[in-house]
Amino acid sequence: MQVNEEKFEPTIVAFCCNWCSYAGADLSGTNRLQYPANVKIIRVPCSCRVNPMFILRAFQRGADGVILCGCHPGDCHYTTGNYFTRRRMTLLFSMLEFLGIEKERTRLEWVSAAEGAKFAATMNDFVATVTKLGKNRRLEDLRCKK
Amino acid sequence: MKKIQLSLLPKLLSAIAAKKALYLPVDGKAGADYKRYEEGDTLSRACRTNRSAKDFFFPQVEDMAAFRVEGKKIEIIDTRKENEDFVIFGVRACDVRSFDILDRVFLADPVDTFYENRRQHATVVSLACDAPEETCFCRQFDILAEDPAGDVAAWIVGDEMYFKAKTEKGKKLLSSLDVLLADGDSAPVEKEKKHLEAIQHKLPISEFNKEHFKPEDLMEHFNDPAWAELSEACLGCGTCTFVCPTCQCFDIRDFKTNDGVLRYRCWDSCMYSDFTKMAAENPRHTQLERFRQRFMHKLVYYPANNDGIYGCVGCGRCLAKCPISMNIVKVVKKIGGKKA
Amino acid sequence: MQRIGVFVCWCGSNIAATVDVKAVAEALGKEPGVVYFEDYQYMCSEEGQTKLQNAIRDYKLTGAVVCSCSPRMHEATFRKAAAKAGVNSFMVEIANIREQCSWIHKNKEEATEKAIILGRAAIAKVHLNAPLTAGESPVTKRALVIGGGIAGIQTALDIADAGFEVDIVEKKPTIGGKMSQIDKTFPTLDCAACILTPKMVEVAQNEKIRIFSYSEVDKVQGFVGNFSVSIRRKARFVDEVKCTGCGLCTEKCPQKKVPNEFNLGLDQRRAIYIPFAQAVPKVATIDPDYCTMLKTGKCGVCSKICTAGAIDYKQKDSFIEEKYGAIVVATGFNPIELNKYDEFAYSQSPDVITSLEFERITNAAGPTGGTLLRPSDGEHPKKIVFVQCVGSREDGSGCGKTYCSKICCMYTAKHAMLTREKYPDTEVYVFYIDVRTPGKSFDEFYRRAVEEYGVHYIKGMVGKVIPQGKKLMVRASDLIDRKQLLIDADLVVLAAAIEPDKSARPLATMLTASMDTNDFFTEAHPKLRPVESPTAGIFLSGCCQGPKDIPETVSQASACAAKVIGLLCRDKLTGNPCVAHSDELMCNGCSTCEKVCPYGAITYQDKEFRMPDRTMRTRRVASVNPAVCQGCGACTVACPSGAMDLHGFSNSQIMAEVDAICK
Amino acid sequence: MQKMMQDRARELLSSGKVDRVLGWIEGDFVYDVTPHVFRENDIDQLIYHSFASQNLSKYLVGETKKDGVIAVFLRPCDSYSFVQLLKEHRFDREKVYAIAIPCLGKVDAEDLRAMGIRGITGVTDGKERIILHTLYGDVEKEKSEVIAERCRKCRGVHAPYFDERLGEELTKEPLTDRFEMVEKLEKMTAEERFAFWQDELSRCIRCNACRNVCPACTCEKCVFDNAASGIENKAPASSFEEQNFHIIRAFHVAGRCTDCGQCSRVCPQGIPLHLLNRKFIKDINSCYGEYRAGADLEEKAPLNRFDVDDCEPGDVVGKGE
Repeated sequence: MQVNEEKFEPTIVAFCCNWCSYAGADLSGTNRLQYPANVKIIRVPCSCRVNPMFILRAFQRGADGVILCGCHPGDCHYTTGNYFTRRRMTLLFSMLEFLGIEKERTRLEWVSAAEGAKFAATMNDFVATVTKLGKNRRLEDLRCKK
Repeated sequence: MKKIQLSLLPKLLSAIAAKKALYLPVDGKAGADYKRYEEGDTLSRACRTNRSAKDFFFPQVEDMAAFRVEGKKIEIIDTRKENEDFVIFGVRACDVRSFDILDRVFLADPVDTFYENRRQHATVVSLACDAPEETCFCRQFDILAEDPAGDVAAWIVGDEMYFKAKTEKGKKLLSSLDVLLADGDSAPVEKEKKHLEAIQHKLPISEFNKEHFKPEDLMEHFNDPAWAELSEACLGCGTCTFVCPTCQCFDIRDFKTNDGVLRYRCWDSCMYSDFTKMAAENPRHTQLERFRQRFMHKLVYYPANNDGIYGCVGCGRCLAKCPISMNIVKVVKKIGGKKA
Repeated sequence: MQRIGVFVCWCGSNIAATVDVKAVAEALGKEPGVVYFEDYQYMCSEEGQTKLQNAIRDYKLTGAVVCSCSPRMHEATFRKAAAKAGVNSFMVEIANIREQCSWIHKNKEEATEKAIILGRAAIAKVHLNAPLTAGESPVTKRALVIGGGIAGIQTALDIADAGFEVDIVEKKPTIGGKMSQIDKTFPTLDCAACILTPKMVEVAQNEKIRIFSYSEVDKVQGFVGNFSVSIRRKARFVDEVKCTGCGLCTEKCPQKKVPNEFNLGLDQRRAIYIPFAQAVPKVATIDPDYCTMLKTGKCGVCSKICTAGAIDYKQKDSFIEEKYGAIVVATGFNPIELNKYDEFAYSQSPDVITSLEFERITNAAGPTGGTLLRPSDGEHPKKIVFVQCVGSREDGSGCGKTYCSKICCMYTAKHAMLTREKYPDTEVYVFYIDVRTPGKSFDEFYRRAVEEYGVHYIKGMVGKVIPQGKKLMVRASDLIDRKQLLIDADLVVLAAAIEPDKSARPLATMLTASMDTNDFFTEAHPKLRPVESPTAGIFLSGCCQGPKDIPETVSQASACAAKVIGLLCRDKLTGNPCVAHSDELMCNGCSTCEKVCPYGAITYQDKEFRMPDRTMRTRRVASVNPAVCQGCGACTVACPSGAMDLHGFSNSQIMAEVDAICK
Repeated sequence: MQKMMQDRARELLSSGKVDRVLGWIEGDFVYDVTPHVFRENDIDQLIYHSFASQNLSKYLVGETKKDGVIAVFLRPCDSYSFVQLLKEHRFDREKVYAIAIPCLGKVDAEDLRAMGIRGITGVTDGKERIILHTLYGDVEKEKSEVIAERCRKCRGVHAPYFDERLGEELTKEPLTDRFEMVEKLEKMTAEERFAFWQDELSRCIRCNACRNVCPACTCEKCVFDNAASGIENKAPASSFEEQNFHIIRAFHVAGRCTDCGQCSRVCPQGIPLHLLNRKFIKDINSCYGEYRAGADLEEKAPLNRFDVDDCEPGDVVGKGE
């Protein structure tokens, strides 16, 4: 068999809450901790701002994995936001899985402002997982690439 | 008249499919639906498919053009694909009539070239109805379920299937299948027609006062207080319009792709509150107005503009599918019934 | 259509070394709506900001994208600059191409490509941005200090000195905190009481300061400048106004067997008590857990002897509602519980004590009158082993803390030194992992302990303490001499790790202030805003934010006061305009959003609407109080109709970013 | 029962206690039932039998905007929708007189047609058995054979917020475990599940019947009809749009869905949409404790509350396989 395929480079969208995870991402930058360029971060005030719509939208537009990062439970800048996030995403991810979408494509992680290393490690792991999984075929919208 | 043993029908279907794209109703999980023929598919004997056959000429979604934006440049891309020739096999009389009704809309000036293109590529093989549902009422619109129109009409009589070409296209199709078809006598078909007609007469929906939907009565019907009662339970969904073989409203929409815009059209429903947004909003504010529009269109406006031909073919899909069982028969009885 | 300018910062070589800034600028210049692009060495410099401002004027920009460091760094800088040039602050977006691009990628091509995508996302967002104006709210010119230790005292005094009213809420019957329990302070060895009590008196006498001792914060509502707090004044069964603090009751009370918490249970007090002689307020308190009168209704001795008639057995908890502009958290610390440290035999032998207990034993006002005596038999210990880092600097798998408690090295040196000074015949061993002495005169202090006072410092951990008769057999390893040691000690002193007070966690929830995993309050910025909580209007003083010694606590307390004064000086506060808002035409009035709002910012009202069919209809719709809303966005997702959206982070803006990234 | 309902309705109307009565009316066929607002003149036409399938509670949203009081008949399942709507302030309780009625389980004509029972002209209901009168003679069936999927899990218990009860409460044991199919799907591989749903959802024609009939879907304007929402969409223009519509719809009613099953009943394409809702219900029950939407007027919905030690998505996702 001919090995002509270029290495698959997944598109990863990371939603990060402004107070913890975005700061954590900044810290991993400050500490020069590497993670793949596939990850593009969108800053939201709180993880609870992330509407399931956004996650589906990302998949529609060609994302291969979507990760949502927020403050650790109990540490939410807005006190309770991430608790709601946790319930919402538990249900959403479970539903996506129920529809046959690979469960590895979605992830919820708690990353504090101090966890630059965890942020980088999480992203490295997530990118590796999604890369192994290959292109998102089940939730993409073919019209987007026209 | 041509015929073939039913046992050889698969062969015939394969032969058609070898030359052209072939579509036929096939029984599925939730009733019959048209699908592209694959080896092994068998023709459904159901008298009604879930979706009507209008999809072949007026699909629910159809790309019209695309715009590619690169930097500050915009390029227009023709997304039209010339359609391949195709055959629809086993269309019932009601659906065949719906093509005429759609033609009068889409082929009138200005011609809808997307529709025209599909029409030109299609050969319609119709099939006489041997087991109508109690909700069927095509006869009320002078449609002969026992003798359907189309390019080729077909009958199943005993273990044989008979074909009669009704147009040039039809003749061409039959002659291309000559090897498989035997010559048939028209007598069994005529006898079958009589039999099928008798069944039609037994159908329950018969008192149908459609004659009263005359153009001159337009205002009277429009202002009929009964619309309020008829529409009170309407949920405003689009089921009736989407399963209807003659509903032809569409919306043209732009989809933002990753590098521009894809312009497509899709079915719309006059039952929707966001239908036809004139000057930002739907001029028909209430469900009553929207409900009335749909039936006035089918029963009054359309015939007024189309030589008295009604915009309903009596297929009965709306009777079976409406979530609240409101339908054109109830409307005709209530609105038209008064005149009688 | 917006007219957008794109500015790509090199950040010296921080960005430019791994991102081809010119290529980024050019690529983004091609995006629809972008009318100007530029790259520059330091966009945040005066010159860089001028470039932004000039471009706004010259090219009539309506929005700008700055590709630079994190928005957490300079978003405010660029927004302010843009505002000065006449473009609304919120029309500026930052593409973070330093922390989230150039610093984490090595491949220039890859990093450049990512920078372009991040830039595109920011441009896509700006296209949908709308100018936002912040609302204004008044400031209540009063501060609340929670905690009356040295941190709270200092902060309160400084705020009061600036002319603002301050209330201190202290859960104990007296202010003073941990410092009041300490004997001497390092590195100067001056007496803690001598420097603390005058401050306590000062607080008591300051007209601007009210002390709510034996009280707790019960409920906090509102937001920066406008907090309204309910304070629970626990029933002390003594009228604070009437009580003269004569102390007669505390001597006559027949219930003598109450562990004295001020002396850490090393001796006993009465059921009615004044924690210590210099307590402020000097008012007696009845301990309801021990008072015979309160428990059985039979006694009433204190009431009989109190000439002031201050005793009130029927007193109940009362509540005070007060408004504040700022809240200072100064909840302090506690040594950790050592029950789980069986290897040190803390719960087995009374002669294994904590350092704080050691402080009380050596304190002149303590249970032993300041003479160093063993708790078990009251004899002079001849051999004392100090163990450092008990529960500190652990790997996280055990019951201890991962952090360094910071003060133990110094106070252990102090204890060792003082012991050797007062009792030269006592042998003193100190086991340590490292000795950490950064701080003015700290290392000198430690060296004196070793060099002048002959304290035996041994690098190594104590493995086990075994009580054996009157002795405590201390098994330890000496890591430098690489040998096992067995010391027959008379007293073992454990430098227990310190942790935030347990009351801090529920308080943090009430204040909506964030905490780290160790329950220390987090700062708004660890370096640049160390005395503020990320929650506006909440300030941090002392050990609630992290372990600190007294000098550091006091300086932080004053810094905190300066921040509070800065806030209280203002007559009006400009709010954050990135708040939720409800599209009333879409709103169902279903009350879902209200249920997820942590601030109670959403209310409902019935409003008349003109419907499309020209009829009027009364509908229940949500409305958001922009002064209360903090902009988390929980409501926007809870709302099924999409009526609720967030300014600055709208659904369409976020989806535009998603689109741009996934292109 | 029908007679009782007619009599009581007539009484309420003539006493002036109510101005209108919301019930069901029959059309050309026995299964051709439409919700209808009755007044004194047509109350004789009120019917109640195995084909009276529509959930009436949603109509209260519109009906209470009119003047006067309306009486409504609530079957057990409707009573939960009723409470859920009330909880969300979607109708004016003052203008409603709620009458709880028992239900023996409903039968769908489409199901019967699929069983080969055609030309139905009448029905005689019994508790255990049902007789269907057809053009081709009577067909007698065990109720459990023909009862609609949505009725199989019914316990016959009303949510206790009605004004009066007519007839006796008919509590019963559910015929099936309602999560059986959900569990079956969960046990499949992701590929199989994907294939299953592709097959189902690809039939969707986005007629919005499921949404418009849903008593939880009462938004002033649905996000899918609202251009400003960014996800407005009118057609299943791609497989993503089909999935998106149904996921978002199910999510929006998660914790609010009373499992009345109307969505699957009305789907002209026979898509088992209730499975999506039941998946959410199952997850909610197992993660956050048993919760029944519409059972209680005060209890906070599972997505509007939380526990600090809630499970993480990883504790749930992927556990089915």
